[in-house]
Amino acid sequence: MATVNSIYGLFPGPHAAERGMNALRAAGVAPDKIVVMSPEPFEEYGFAQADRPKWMPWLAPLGGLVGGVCGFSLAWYTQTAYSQITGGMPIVAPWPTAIIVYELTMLGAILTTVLTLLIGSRLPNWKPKLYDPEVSHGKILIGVLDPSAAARADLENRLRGAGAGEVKVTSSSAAD
Amino acid sequence: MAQKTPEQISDDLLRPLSGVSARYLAAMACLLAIVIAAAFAFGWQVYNGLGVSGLRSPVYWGFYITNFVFWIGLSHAGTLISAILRLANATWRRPVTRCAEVITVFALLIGATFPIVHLGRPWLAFWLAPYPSERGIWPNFRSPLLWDFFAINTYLIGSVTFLLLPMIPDFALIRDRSSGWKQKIYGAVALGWCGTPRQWHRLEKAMQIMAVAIIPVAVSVHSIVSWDFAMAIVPMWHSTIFAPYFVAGAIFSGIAALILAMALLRKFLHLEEYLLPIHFENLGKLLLVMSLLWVYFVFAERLTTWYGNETSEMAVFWLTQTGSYSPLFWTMVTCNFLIPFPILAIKKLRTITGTAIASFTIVIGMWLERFLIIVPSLSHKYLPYSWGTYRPTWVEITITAGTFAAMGLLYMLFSKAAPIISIWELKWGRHEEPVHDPVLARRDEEAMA
Amino acid sequence: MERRDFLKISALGGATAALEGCGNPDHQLIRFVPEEDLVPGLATWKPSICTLCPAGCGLIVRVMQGEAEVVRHGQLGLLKMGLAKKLEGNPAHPINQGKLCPRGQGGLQVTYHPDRIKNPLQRTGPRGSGQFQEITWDEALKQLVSQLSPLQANKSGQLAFVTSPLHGLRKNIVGNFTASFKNAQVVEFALFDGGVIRAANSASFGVNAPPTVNLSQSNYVISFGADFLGTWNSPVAQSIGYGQMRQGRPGQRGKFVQVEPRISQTGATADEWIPAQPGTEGIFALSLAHVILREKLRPATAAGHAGSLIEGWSQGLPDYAPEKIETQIGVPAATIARIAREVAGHEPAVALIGDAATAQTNGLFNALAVNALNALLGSVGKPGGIQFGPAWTPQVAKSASSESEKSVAHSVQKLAEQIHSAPDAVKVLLVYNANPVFATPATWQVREAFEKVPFIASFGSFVDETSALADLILPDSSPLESWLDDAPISGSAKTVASLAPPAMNPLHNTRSMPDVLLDVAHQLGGDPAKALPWKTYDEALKAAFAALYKEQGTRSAKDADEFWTKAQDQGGWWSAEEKGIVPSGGKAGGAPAKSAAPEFDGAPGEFSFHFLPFASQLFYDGSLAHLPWMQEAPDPLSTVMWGTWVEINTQTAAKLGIQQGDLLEVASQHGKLQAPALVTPGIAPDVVAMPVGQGHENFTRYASSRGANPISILASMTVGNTSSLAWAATRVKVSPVGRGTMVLFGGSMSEAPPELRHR
Amino acid sequence: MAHQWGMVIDLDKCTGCEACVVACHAENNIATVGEDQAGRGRAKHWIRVERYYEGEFPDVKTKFMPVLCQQCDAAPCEPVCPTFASYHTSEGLNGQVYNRCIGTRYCANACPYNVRFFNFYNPVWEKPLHLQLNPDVSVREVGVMEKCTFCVQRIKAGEIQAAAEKRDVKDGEIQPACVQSCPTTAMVFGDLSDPHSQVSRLARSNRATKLLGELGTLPKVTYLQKDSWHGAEDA
Repeated sequence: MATVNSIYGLFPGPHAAERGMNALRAAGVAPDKIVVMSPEPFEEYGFAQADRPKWMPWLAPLGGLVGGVCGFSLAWYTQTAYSQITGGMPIVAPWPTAIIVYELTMLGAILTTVLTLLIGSRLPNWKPKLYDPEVSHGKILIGVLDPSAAARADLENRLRGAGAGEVKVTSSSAAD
Repeated sequence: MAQKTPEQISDDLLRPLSGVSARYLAAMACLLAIVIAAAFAFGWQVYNGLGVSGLRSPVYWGFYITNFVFWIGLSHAGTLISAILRLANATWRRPVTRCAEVITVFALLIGATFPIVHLGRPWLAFWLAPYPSERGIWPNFRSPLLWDFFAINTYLIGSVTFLLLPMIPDFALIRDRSSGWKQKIYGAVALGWCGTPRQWHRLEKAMQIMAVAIIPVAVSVHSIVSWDFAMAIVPMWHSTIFAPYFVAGAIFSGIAALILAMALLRKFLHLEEYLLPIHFENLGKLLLVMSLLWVYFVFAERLTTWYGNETSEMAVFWLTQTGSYSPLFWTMVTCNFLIPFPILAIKKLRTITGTAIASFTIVIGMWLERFLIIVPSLSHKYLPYSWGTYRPTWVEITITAGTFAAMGLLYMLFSKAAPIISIWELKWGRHEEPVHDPVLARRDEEAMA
Repeated sequence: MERRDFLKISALGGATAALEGCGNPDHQLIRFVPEEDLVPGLATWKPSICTLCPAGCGLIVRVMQGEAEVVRHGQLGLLKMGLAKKLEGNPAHPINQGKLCPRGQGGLQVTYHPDRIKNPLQRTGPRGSGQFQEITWDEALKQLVSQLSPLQANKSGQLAFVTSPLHGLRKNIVGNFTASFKNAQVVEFALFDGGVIRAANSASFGVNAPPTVNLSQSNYVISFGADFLGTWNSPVAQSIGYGQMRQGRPGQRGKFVQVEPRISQTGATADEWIPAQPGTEGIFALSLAHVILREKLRPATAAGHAGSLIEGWSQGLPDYAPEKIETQIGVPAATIARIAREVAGHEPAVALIGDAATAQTNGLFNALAVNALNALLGSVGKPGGIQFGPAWTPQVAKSASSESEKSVAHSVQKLAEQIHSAPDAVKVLLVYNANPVFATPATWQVREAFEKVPFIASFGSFVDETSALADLILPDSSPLESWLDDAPISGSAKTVASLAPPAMNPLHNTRSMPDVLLDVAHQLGGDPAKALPWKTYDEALKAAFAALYKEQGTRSAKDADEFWTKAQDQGGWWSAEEKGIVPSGGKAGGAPAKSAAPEFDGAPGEFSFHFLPFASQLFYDGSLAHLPWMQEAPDPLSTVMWGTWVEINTQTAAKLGIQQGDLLEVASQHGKLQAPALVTPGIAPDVVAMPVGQGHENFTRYASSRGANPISILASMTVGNTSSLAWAATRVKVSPVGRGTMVLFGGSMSEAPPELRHR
Repeated sequence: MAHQWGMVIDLDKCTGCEACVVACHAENNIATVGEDQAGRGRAKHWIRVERYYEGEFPDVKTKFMPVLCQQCDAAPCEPVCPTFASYHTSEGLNGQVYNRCIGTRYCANACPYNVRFFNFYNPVWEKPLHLQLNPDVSVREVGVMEKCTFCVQRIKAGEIQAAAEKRDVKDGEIQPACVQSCPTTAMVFGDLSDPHSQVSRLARSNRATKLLGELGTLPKVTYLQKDSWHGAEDA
């Protein structure tokens, strides 16, 4: 499955994982090379703190704004495109238009959120470079992407030392 | 209860997905039969014309619109409740949210069919959609029905995503724990979820934003449903109280439906260790509040009408208080307040069975409420000469029964397709603080050795 | 349901079934060459005459080209032809001045009725079974001739011609035809025949005709039971005047008082409703006269001859002092006195009487009393009062027609008695436009009598109770398909001779009755042929109008031909000026009428209710019950559709525990019927009322076995010494027998029902 | 300026004779529905004569009131229609375009006068009754609303005639079927935009009221209330 060189350990629990992370950091592995995968979020632990999306909440209103504008132009256009008097109301009736605008605003916000989520978290991505089904059996994966050949043994020891149940090594050649 | 390991949790919650019992199939068969009957009834109606219904002048809306309002109302179970609980960060919500969101999506789907079912020419329903057509006619944005069109679609899209997003990690879980075609399917819908912090963070953030966005949508949806009536100068329809009244009623019936669903799931999927009395207890309290709110609204509505003594409104008022519709009215009050209130108010009675019973009566009561809002007003509209009374026919009754069967059917199917309780959220909920944590520590020691 | 249907359903495309989908057999039919040239989509208006009631309103018919399925020389096909689309009043016509009543509007459906008889029919099954087979006109006429020719020889009247009251030239034709057989009899029959009023008027004023009432000038109208805005006399003409009386004259609005035990459609519009006891109308009228005389508002002599007919008139009618008779009438003396002062104080005032008031055993006395009151009020022969228009009597073959006049003495009742007494009293019975089997009490045994008649030929357009007994049916063309003429005897102070050519060609293989008679007479030869020298009816009409031209129309046209064509164009001829007949003294002599108390059939104890049948606004006497428009139009007061009902007073109903819609059994000494209850405040507590018209056992798909027929249970009593049925003189008992079904269009009886009140 | 068609109904003249009802059926191809359907409240009478009894015997007052589409200027039926099947014409009529109607029946609910009728089934004219159908008026299929049109076909015909003769429509020249038939001329039809037309003059009467006028629907039908007898005074 894996298509990159990597070495990673599968830890039975968050504490071990924490130690593993610390071990890797101590080994001076660059943070962007460290991979973490967990069966559930571990907000409370340091190892799961990587890249939080501060900007996400700001995109939703933006999308909302776009939606709202679309809503208004749709309402405005349709009402003027087929201008029929009903019940003595104005052709572009403000209150009903407001309702349409409102709904489309919310729709815009919702869709934007979904998009940002998918794009931001690189989904869909049916062939991940590195993954191990063990994660779904409660293990926490902590590893390093293409480590230098020299460092491998050292990293392996450190991971085991930190309490990794098992340590696996993948190489681009070992593509399945 | 003994602390379950994450593995046990996964096993328990994924068990329903594998294999079907004879009892399950039997139930499916019954429900399916009813749904088919309903489909036939609708076909019969389309073939012959709306005359096969009990509708008449001046009662041009009856069971169908009642069902529409009822199901849309029910759909507020989920999204709204789970969204509120999410924002309130009530940890006990975790096993509850998904049941609720599922109700929302299905109830909404069912409810949204009725504006089409009740049409005189349903095959032209698409004329509601705004698009440049060969007819050169755009829909009329002043019509509340068009507001419905937009609101319901927004709400549907919103609540479907609201349900699906948190399911992705669980799909990944199933993917990794299965093989063959099952693995392929769940692999596809899991979108290649790996569970990296990046993904977790974004998922949580997204869910927070959705929660914030979905609440006003839900409120607007049922407000607009209420405005279908309040926009018309019909006695006891043309009222400003309608929007909040309907929204409150919607949440009321929504929670009831949720409790009912949970009680059933707990029994049939053996989730006794996940859906705990505390959940019913808490939801019961919520239900109690809503019940009181409902009575408050009804009283406010009735009082102002009675005091105002506007002749055309009084006709409808007395029709429901003492007239031909009074039996239904007082049944409604009994179902929505007289029975639930003591059950929910007295702690001893606020048990799983208790809340389930209360919820059951409330679901009935709320259906009656929708009916009593729609029909009496139409049947006694202004000029007494044109008054008339409405009786449903087998067609309407069958179709109504069909919707309830459809709800059960969809729910049963869902329970086979995905864990009805969000596994990852549940596990996450069970995390203790990392500091001074003997259990985890010991587990780690063992791992070290 | 069948599998085929199910497939149709599952293929929802079938749901968009249009009115006439494809696969319509029309498209396989051959097309005939049009007989007339019409511009498609262009409407032409042709004059015609309404024949549905005696009023004789003028019509204009909107004719447009359409495509009809017709049979031409035995071949079914499509024909582009002029079709009548709409009936409206003829604006030029003096009677209805462009207006029309609902029945007149509905007359259109007579022509297009799906159950019309399309060919001559010969009876195959037993009598009344309604089993007939279609035959050709030649065969049909041959049969009739073969039945009639033996009668020419012998001298005893063995031909009877039962017909609705006829006006204009049809009267002559039928009269002459019948008269050409020795002692044959024409029996004019109609349930609401107005015979009593004619008798009274001829006694009081020397005019044997119903009055012409021009209300437009009236300031005070008091009506004793006359439904003059709905069905009585000439309703459209009277309605036009009524509108004027009410709001036509700025600052001047006449008052209208209705005296009747049950609020009729007319009574519903009255300013004051006075529920007097049934049969006391005459006494009431004389009581008014008493007050007027007592208070010297008018001199007794003002009443002239009409007054002298009333016993005690010259003495000021002492026996009729309100105080003496208030209990008998059931109206407070004070009210009577007030009405008397009002009516005397507002000239011109008019008193009308009709319907139930003249259908009591003392109906003639009531009518005479009201005549006297009118005379006292000085409103006879005056606009705003009662007038007598000079009716047109066609001047062709006068002798024979007077001969027929003479023979129009008998009533259906007498005819039935004759037949029962002497089986071969009538060998051949001809029926035209009358349904006595339906519209006579069972006690008259008309059906049984007719069943004894060896040969019956009917000119009916539909199989009804009477023509079902016929051996031969010679279907009459519908009025719109026939040459029409009419001589209305009331409704206008002008002389009116209505005339109309056919508005459209016959849809079916039918012939107009007069044409058939002329043909038969011709084939018979001898007296009939002499009496009816014309080939076709329009020929006869032309002759009649030529005579009329000589007599009257010289100013309106340069010669008879122009007169004839102009008359056709405008729908007839009418005199330019109104010259009403000046009432002569009337027949002198004769003992003055004593106060006659009404007699009722059935002991008050057991039969505790007066039974009041009334003419239906939509079905008239039942002859229009077969028109879907009439069936579905809500009755003005009860709002009942497609059915019948029994009106009963609210408090009475409460006492008897009767709810709206309960099925009631109404039983007289002579029969019983069942109908749902309509609980209303607008009827006296001791009266139950029921509309005439429903309860046909055999009258097309729309009217058959629907509701009940009140006439059937009536006692066989006649009014005074006239031959008219006293149809309001029966008492009945009423008992609830479960729930009935009654289709009401109106949701609520009251505009302010209790629901609407603050409680 | 465009005509504004309106009607005045004098309740003091109306005798409830139903002539208008039948005339309307004949003119506008309104199908009869039969006893069963009528019993289910599906009878279609574009104009109906409402009848009310007040009081108890013997002091009973009865009232007739013809009710047809009031052709409101602020019509509640119009804005609620999602497909513009119900809209306002330039001549102030509440147009009903049968082809656009999808049968939500919302307009009928919104109408306070209950003068909109729904085709629960396809209409049926048993042959040859169909030969009477007025070619100027379309028949309505199952599933669509229908209502009084003020006999728009007659209005158009009158306007075309007048245009052909290069003149304005004369007052009283155009008459809906109901107005035409009314024996007591309780109903008057005409152009409200012309202050001198008979209908305008009558609409200014002191007996003039609007049906449910308090709802602000601005009906174009004016009712002249029943008058009372003044004779007693001037006697």
